[in-house]
Amino acid sequence: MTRLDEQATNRDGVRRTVTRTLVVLAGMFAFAFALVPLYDVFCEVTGLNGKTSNTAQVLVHEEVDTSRMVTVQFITRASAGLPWELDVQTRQVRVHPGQSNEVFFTFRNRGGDASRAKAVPSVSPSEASVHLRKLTCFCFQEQRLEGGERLEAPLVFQLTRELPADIKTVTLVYTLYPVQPAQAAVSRRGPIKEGDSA
Amino acid sequence: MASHLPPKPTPQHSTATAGGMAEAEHPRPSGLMRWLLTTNHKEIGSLYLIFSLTMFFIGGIFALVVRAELFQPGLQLVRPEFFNQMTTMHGLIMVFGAIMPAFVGLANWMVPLQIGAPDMALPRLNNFSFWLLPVAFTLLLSTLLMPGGGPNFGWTFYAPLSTTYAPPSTTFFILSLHIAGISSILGAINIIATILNLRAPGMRMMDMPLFVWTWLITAFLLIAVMPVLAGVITMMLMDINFGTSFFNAAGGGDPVLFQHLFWFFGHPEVYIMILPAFGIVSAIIPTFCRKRLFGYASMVYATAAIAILSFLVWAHHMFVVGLPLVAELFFMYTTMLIAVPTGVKVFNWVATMFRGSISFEPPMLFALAFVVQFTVGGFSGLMLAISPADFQYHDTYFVVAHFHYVLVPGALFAILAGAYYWLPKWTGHYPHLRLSQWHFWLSVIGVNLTFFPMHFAGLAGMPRRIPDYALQFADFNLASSLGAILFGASQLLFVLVIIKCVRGGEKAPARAWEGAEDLEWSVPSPAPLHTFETPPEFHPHQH
Amino acid sequence: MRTLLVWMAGGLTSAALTPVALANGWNMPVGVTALSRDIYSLHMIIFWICVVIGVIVFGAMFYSLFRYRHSRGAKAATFHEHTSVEVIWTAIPLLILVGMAVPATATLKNMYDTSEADLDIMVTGQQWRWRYEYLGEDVAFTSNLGTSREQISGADEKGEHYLLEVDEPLVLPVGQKVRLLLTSDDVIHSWWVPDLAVKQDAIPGFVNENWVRIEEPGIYRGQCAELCGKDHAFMPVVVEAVEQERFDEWLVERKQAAAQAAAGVDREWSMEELMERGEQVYGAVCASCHQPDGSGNPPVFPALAGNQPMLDDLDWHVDTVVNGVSGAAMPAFRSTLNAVEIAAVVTYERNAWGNESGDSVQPSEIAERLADQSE
Amino acid sequence: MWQAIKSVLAAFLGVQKDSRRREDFASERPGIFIVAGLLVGLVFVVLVALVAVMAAR
Repeated sequence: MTRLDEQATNRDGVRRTVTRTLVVLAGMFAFAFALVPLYDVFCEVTGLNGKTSNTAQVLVHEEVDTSRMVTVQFITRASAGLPWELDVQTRQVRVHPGQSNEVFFTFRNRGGDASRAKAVPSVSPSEASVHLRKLTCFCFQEQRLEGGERLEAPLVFQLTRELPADIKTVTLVYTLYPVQPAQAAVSRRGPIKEGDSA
Repeated sequence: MASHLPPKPTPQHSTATAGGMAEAEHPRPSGLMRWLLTTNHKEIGSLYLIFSLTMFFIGGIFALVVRAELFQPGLQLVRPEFFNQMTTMHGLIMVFGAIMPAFVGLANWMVPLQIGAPDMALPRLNNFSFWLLPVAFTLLLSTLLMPGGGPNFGWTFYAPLSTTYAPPSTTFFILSLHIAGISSILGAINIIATILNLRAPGMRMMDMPLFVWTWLITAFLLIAVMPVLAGVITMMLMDINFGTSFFNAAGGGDPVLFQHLFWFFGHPEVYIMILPAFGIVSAIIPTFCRKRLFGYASMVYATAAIAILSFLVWAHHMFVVGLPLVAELFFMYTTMLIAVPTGVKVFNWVATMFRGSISFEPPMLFALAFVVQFTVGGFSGLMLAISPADFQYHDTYFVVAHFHYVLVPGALFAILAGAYYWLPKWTGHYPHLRLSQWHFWLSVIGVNLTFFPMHFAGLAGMPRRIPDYALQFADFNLASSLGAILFGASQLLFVLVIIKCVRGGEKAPARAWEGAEDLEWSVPSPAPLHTFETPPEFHPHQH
Repeated sequence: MRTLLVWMAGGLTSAALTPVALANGWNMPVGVTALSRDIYSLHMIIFWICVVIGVIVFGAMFYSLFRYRHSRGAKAATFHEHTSVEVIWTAIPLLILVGMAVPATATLKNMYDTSEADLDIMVTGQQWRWRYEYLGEDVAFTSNLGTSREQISGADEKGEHYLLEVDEPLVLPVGQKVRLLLTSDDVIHSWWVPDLAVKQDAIPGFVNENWVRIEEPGIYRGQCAELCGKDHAFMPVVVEAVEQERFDEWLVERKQAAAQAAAGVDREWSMEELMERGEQVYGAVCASCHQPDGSGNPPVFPALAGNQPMLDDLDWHVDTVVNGVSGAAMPAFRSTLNAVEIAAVVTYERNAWGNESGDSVQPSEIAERLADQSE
Repeated sequence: MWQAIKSVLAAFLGVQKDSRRREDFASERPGIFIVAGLLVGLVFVVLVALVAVMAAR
């Protein structure tokens, strides 16, 4: 091999290496963004962060497990910057897994003007969130209330029979957040695809 | 082992220059333009090293502001909001401005010399990736003067403190981190291309010195995780400026997602800052033991194993965010497993010393101190891996002690060891022996006085990142602050050593250290601007 | 070899210091719960494992450094690998780690078992205070830093529990399993009491849980452990553990006190009364951001002194205090302060530091607003 | 492929016969080692995860 040949091999080699690393680089950048939906899916499957499904689920037709009772607590909070109140009519219910239940929540806009808000749910312990199926929930969409308006909205839910036996209390917290016009326009999350809801 | 490898067919060289990448033909500009436009790996290496030393002192001054405020309980010198900017800036500058560029600088200087290449594979890109750094850090430092101050959310910039609740300058912080990240990526590409393509004929992968090996693996880590960091800060930028809600619970996002993404980058980043240090120490210890490195192959494998495991342990930084039990267990187990390859490295270094012929020149002193103190940092790392105990350690000064042990008497000492080891090659003179020894001993005392008491402060219950603390932590903090002043001041000796070494001193021969065997010692000291234009003859035995 | 001797001396000194390190105040507290003792023993086991490994490895290293010195004429051996030795020193640490993982796993499972709690407490982090709600008991209050500004600045002498004292501690019954539900109104905080071995992040929009069963009555102090902004150092956690009967009494007292505080709502308050009460409230909840002199810290915390838009619009002012500002550090005080306090602080802000609006807001007006809200 | 997997497993432990290593590094097909590495890595992750799930019960 002459010196020129070697130079040529080197240059080809360098070009090949650079191309490959650039491909990996682009791949990893895309991967970082892919991690966001992947995380959502992962959370939905495992209940990692205690979020619940964003769309209505179907009641699983199964027998009610009368052998045990689970306490479901409801906590409501309203965040800063919103003259709204969110209250739950029943703070705590005792249910059998498999049984479907209805609980009513009250929204009240105490401000003078119309505004919009959305209730964001969180379940603790997070493992329970995959076993909490919501058939109807005000949390699926944002609410718009005129100044002084009041709204009663139901939550219909079911705890599946697969709920681990060591979970005896499930706490469901709703935090009411204001929806800013800008945020609504460019929100990253449209309705999340619901793969396993049926 | 490597010596038994069948030699590659060695190409014949008919003419002088072989690399073909050096650009000696053009007349070289002089003065400032020479440095601005240089594409020579040695000059760029020097630029990186000088830049990193400058950043080390700036970051050090920030650390001293922090330590001065913590000297006594009570608020004396700075307001809490400025204190938070100081801790944040100290972290960012030391990680991205001092340690990483120092390693890139050493790689620029030494990788071509150690593999017998005439220059880096992509010299012009090399120049560009260096000059991005001063831009990035000027921008980062300028945020301190902006209304609302600079970044004040810690170097881990957890959302939503760094998004919804961040000062207005955060957009500039993101921009500067993007630029620094691009610089790291370009540097990594260049190093990979150089190592894979420009080795001296006859040098196989398993013949490469360990510094080259560890840097190759580090560069792959950089390629893999810097884009993730870029992705995370881009999402932050969008949350702040474009109304998205990646990390904002109000819009359906999740602040914990930020931590997962950040540490998916952040944990490999930790190894980016320590693997090249392993390489440096693995070069120095055999030299001054006059004995080949014990277990070369297992060193390479252990480095690779650490690199791979580093992608599987990220959530051990998040044991108290409320992970499910299974996740806690998974990350606890993988984290404990990392101790195995790390232990192998330490055992190999000790076995290299066993039945060697050991002398204690300044590079060796720093390398030995590295082994001991890095291992201390490793021990506290092992303790932190135990998830239940981490509920007590997390976010306390115990953690601060741990990662400073790994990074200061660890990574930084390895960089200093490397500097003392290669200074004769860079300048042609040995560093002043007495001054070097003073520098070493004062640094060792200072660093341990600074960081050892932090273990106790953390265990006793002192959280990190606080400008004021309860009275029972006062003694520990007093000791730490005194140690920090000693350590900071003794680094001025290092500058003195370098200046003296550049200007004169005992002349060094090509093989400056008796037991040194890698290729860089076959070129004259100081190394001429252009080396290995004819590929050297490589005898596979040399590391 | 003088260098070496110094090394050895250093090693010996640190070894000699180890027992000191185990003395009180230098080590992790043993704590007052079964879990905190388990965690403490895990901590000590792994610590001693590290010490033993360290003694062996550093012993071998310093022996080599001493025995095989070049200056003593040592000749280097030529070996550079030894498969069986390498296998052994890979396998032994692996076994130690497996041995360590077993008790750690058991403790962790125990920590995660929050079932069958006797009492549920909702803990909410706010910049920079903690809010506690006793679920099902109708008792809720905010716990602020109790240390005075003068102590922090050095004008006053620092007290024994400097920075670890609050105006109202979390009171818990001993012997009961208390479940803590943690969340945050703004940024991430972390609720930590070393003696209880509970540290858990409070994350906005999400709920975490942890539990504690305290065995001994006493006062246990801790701090926020996650950087949460400027006053991260100034939001301590204080837990007062009392016997069950005392706890029941306390609950009753607490409810009475809340009723009393709300009692003044109906009467007319004079300007002086409002200003006096307002100054107290301002000092406790507002001054850390808006500064005692109302100068604020723009752009994050606006100045209140001379803030013309605020002075021009009373309704907006009240609304901001009651409902807070979304996505900013200003929390909603509707659930933290009662009507008297809100009326007083708004009045104070409109008439202090050279603000001369002359407006005063009566508690009854605020009460109307709030009642409307929570009827 | 089986050979490659065995070599990767040996690399995980950091111990390998000289002769075997010489053969591996003489191999002209690095791709197979990368695939084997990914495969063994995946198995490793699943294994640790399984242990964690079992332990959590």
